Amino acid sequence: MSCILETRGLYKEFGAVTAAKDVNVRISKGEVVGVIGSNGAGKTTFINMVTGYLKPSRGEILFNGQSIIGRTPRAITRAGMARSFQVAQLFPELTVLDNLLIALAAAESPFPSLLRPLRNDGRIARAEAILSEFSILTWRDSKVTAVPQGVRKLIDIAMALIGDPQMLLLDEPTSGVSAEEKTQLMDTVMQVVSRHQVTVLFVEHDMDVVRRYVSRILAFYSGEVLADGPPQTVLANARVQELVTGGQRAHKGATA
Amino acid sequence: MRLDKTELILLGVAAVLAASGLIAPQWLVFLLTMALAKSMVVQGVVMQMRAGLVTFGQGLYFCIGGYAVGMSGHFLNISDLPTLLLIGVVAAVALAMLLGLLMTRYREIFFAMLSLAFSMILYGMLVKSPALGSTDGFNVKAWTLFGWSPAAGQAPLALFVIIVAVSAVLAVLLHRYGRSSAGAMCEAIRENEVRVEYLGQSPRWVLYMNYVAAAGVSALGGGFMALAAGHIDPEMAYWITSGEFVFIALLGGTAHVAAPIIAAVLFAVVRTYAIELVPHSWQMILGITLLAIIVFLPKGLWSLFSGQARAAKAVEAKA
Amino acid sequence: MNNYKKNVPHYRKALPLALAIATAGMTASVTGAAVAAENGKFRIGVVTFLSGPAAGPFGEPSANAAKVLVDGLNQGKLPAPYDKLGINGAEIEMVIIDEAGGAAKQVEEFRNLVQRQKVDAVVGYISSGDCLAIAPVAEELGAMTVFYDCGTSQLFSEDKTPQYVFRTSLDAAVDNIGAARYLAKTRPDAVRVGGIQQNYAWGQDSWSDFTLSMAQIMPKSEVVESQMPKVFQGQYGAEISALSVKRPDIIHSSFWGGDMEALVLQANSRGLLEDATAVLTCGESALARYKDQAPNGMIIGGRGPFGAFAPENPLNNWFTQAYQSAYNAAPTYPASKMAQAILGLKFAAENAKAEAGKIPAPLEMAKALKGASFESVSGTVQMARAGGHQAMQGIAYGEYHYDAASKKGGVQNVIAFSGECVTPPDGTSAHDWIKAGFPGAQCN
Amino acid sequence: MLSVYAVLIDGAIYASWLFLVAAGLTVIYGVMRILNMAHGSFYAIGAYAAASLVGWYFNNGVGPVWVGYLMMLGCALAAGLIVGLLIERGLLRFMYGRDEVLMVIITYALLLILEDAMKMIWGVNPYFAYQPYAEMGRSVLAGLKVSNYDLMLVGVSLVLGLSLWLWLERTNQGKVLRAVIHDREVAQAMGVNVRRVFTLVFVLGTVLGTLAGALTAPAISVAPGIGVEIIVLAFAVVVIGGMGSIEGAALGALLVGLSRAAAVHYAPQFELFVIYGVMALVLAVRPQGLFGRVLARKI
Repeated sequence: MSCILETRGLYKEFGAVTAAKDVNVRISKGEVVGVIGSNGAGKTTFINMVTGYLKPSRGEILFNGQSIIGRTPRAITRAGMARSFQVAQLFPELTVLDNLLIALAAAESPFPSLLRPLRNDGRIARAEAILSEFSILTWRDSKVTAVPQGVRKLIDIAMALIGDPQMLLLDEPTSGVSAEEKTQLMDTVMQVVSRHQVTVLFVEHDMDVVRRYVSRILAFYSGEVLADGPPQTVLANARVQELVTGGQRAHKGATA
Repeated sequence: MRLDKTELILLGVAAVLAASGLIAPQWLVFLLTMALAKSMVVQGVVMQMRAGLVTFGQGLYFCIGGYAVGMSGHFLNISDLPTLLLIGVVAAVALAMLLGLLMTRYREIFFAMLSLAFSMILYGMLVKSPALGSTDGFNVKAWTLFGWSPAAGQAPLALFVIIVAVSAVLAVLLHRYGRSSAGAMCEAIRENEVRVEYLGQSPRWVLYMNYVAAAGVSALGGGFMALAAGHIDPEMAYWITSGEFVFIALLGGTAHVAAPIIAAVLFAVVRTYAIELVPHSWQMILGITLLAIIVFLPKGLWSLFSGQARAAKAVEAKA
Repeated sequence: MNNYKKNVPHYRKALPLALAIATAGMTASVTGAAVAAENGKFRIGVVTFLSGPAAGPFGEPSANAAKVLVDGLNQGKLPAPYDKLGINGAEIEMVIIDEAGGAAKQVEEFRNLVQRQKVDAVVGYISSGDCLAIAPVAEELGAMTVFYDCGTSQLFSEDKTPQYVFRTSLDAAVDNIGAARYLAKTRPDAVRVGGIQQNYAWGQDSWSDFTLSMAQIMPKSEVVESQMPKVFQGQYGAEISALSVKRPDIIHSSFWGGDMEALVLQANSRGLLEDATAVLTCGESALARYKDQAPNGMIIGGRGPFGAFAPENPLNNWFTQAYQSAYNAAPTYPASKMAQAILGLKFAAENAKAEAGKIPAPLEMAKALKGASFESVSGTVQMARAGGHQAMQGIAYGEYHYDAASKKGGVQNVIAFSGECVTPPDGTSAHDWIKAGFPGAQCN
Repeated sequence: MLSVYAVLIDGAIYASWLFLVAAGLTVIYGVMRILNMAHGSFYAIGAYAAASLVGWYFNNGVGPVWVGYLMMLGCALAAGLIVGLLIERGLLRFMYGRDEVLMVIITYALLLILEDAMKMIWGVNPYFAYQPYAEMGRSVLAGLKVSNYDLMLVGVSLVLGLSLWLWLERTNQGKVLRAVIHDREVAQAMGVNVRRVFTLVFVLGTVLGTLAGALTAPAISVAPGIGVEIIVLAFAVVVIGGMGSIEGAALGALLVGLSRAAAVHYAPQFELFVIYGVMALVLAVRPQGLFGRVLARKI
């Protein structure tokens, strides 16, 4: 399978702190990759660099074989890489439907129409379809502020997905959601995502969730990729167990 | 072009209003003309408010529109009303295309302050121009319409009918703009700019377009103001004038395209009676009104009407 | 289409409701308005600054003077020829309006005065911009209008064939021609001239009139410094330094109000006014307030024969006394000018050949005032310029003198110049007249 | 050469006055994120209070002059405390958490109300309390006659600026304040009584405003509208320096003061634009102002 995303020798320094250190990753089309790591391990930094929010200090990022270093998040999104956020990034004073319609209109054209209405039958049909896929159509006309946290996470993902991206980056899709809801939420998300045949990379803390859905795991520690491979291999890795999944937060002896 | 219900109501009200101009007292006709001219500037403020930006310098474009009309009459001997207004709008749009490049980099208080600075620079330049009458300004020449000039004493009424018609068309256009993708995108930027960027849309481009369009609309108001009052002065660009537009914008709220118009009319009525009844403390009345609106009607006067409509709906549902 | 019709936003219903309420409000305001009018009284709209920086020095004395005069007239207390009750026997009613807010707003309020309040005449306006904007509207509406203070030379060059618009105050050019003439008489050896003006039309015009006049009247003088600070700035430290550095003999200023007082205080305490003589064209308006903070010998004017420069006559004696007893202060020049405008209006109404007790039509009043001469607190006023619509009067300058014993300031060495000496003839702009060397001027 | 010295002296005097006027504005904005349009009214209230009381004292009494100076300070303090507490306790505390721009408009409404309220209390006639200014006499600096009162203002401004800075940087209270400035929520979580801090800071800002007015009053004629005139000036200084920064306000004041003095001496026709020119220039290069911090949004 062809490679969709590749990073070569990616570094990111914030003053004295190194948030990314020689990150080399290749992701193929259609893969579902889980990213794990403790807080501050560099997971979100990685996503932020790949989506153009942060500029790497050094290194190269290729999307579909083209360098996207220095491109804006907007350009990268238009190239086909969408993302969701750790804290759902929505338009709180608007309705759920409008949130999706805006996402759709944005995906359709970089120059929004001045006089043609946002709401047209075609767009509404697509928005409703995706809301049904996520089983949240009942919230269609509610303001986002009136919607529970779990649903917001789904809207966030639906907005990323409605523009038909080739690759979807999900930053902790289950954070802020209660433990009982997590599995159900991830089930929904992964079902929809697989139906849309999009390459997925997601960040997750819960190992059970990760194990359930991914074909491959990237384990981050202190800005470095500690291990990369199928779940059983990575999770069996002694250093991953010590530094990531074991819950030990010991920093001594860390490979700095 | 199909019109929806709101648009039909707007056009209908405009027709009634224009007709009632024939029987209304002349002072009221004039007051409404001025209020409608102002409401156009307020529309420009509201357009930006919907995108989350509060401008304390919309007087800049108001003034450009007014001076373009006045100067074209004096120096180019143009008296045709549409041409005059068009010159004003074009001048404002040209300036906005330039300033917009800078302005769209700023948000919140910085946007407010920078917009204020630019309008004050224009104010300073006009004050320094004796050829344009400095602070005294100058009188605007009488207008004609496609070669027809109104009979003596009929100009205010004729202008009223014209401004009502233009306001109605503008309201329909702005109504559509508010519901268009671009209009929705403005609200989205106000709500969450980062997300808009991550949807592949350029917030700066949307804001730029919105800024330029708002400038054009405001300049139209300035042009009408110049024709109606027959006089222009640099006060139009002074920050207190811009503050008044923000005041009216808040008074109406951003919920509906008719809100700025109703607010502008109400403001004019309240002010003219406040000046007459309490000539020494009308500012205080305005201040208290403004505070009361912020405290009790944070979404503007419009929330009063829509709130009632909602209550009425609830009663209907129960029955 | 069907999909979102269910979700019609609630404001759809709000629009007709909102419009209905707005319309109802408008109707109410229309019907409520005309009540006061048509009650047989002579209604005068008085417009002057009630708020902002011009309210204290100009607006308040003007409004006070209007009240004193209207009360006096209604009670028939004025000396002849103004001893008839009210105006032409009709009681006077005054509607007072704040001039603040700019010309566009004033045009609106003027229309309200004439068309809603149905006033029979409007007296007012300090700001030149307001006068310029009001004049065409007054002509359009056919409303008798008397400007009492604004000084722009543009007024009657814009309103070329005035019918209803009169000005009983003097063109600002007169102030500065008079100032130059006074200097020529009292400071013939002065050479170095500096100026400080507020940076707006008034200051700019004053300075150009003054420097042009000086070039004619005192050709040896040279302008060494011109400062134009922002109006209402209040702090003039840097400007005073810049003037000091140039060591002028004369410092001309058209400052007024708080700015003028602050300038005098700051310049005096920094020694500038010891080395140079200040000429303040509006200086009289703060006569009672300088105390020992202004040097003796400072030249001040009152924009005509007003205030402290007003002559002794029965009218002025009555006015000064009535004003003094009502407000515990002597009337300053804005007060005298307001009185003059109202007297001019009374003269016009009573010579319009209307029946006693009746209110004459505006055109009748205008015809009566056009080119007339009437008695005023400042002596005889001739409406001798701009086709009989612009007053011509002399102007006086004098030197400030503070009497430490009585703690009162006064004027000394007053020199008055006749109207013919300082007023450009009809058809000639002030600038052209000055540049041509004042052809036809008759000076005493 | 004389005019170079004059520019420096005039610039320093004007800058110190600007700093006095802007200090309260920047303190309030820094901590409370309120761009206070009514600051000009506080200035005017201080000026009116001082001018009316000091004028009364000198016109009626034969008391010693130094009492007049004390009265000026007393007036500023009393007026600031009363007005500040009234507005903060009576109005603003119900508004915290609202949008920053909405707060601007609330204070704009306050400005309209206060302008007329002042007119009701003090009338429209100017107050002229020149004695404290005139009594101090003048000195000759580099050939230029300078008012001692103005020189004193430079001193007051320096002392005030330094003590504000020391208070913020070197005391425990200052630490608490900086914590609030840095992150309001975290400070609250750490047990800081943010509401009390707000009351304290608002009253401090108000007192700084009235103090500026009281100190200016003897040199000017106190009349309606003086407050409105200085708002834009103070805004410009604060925006140039970086909103909420004391050292920024000082530098902004110095920049504007010197540019303005230079313009007055060398190019009087540009004096009107200096302030906005400097502001537009600084903002174009450093949008957050000279000492402003850029806040990145966390995603």
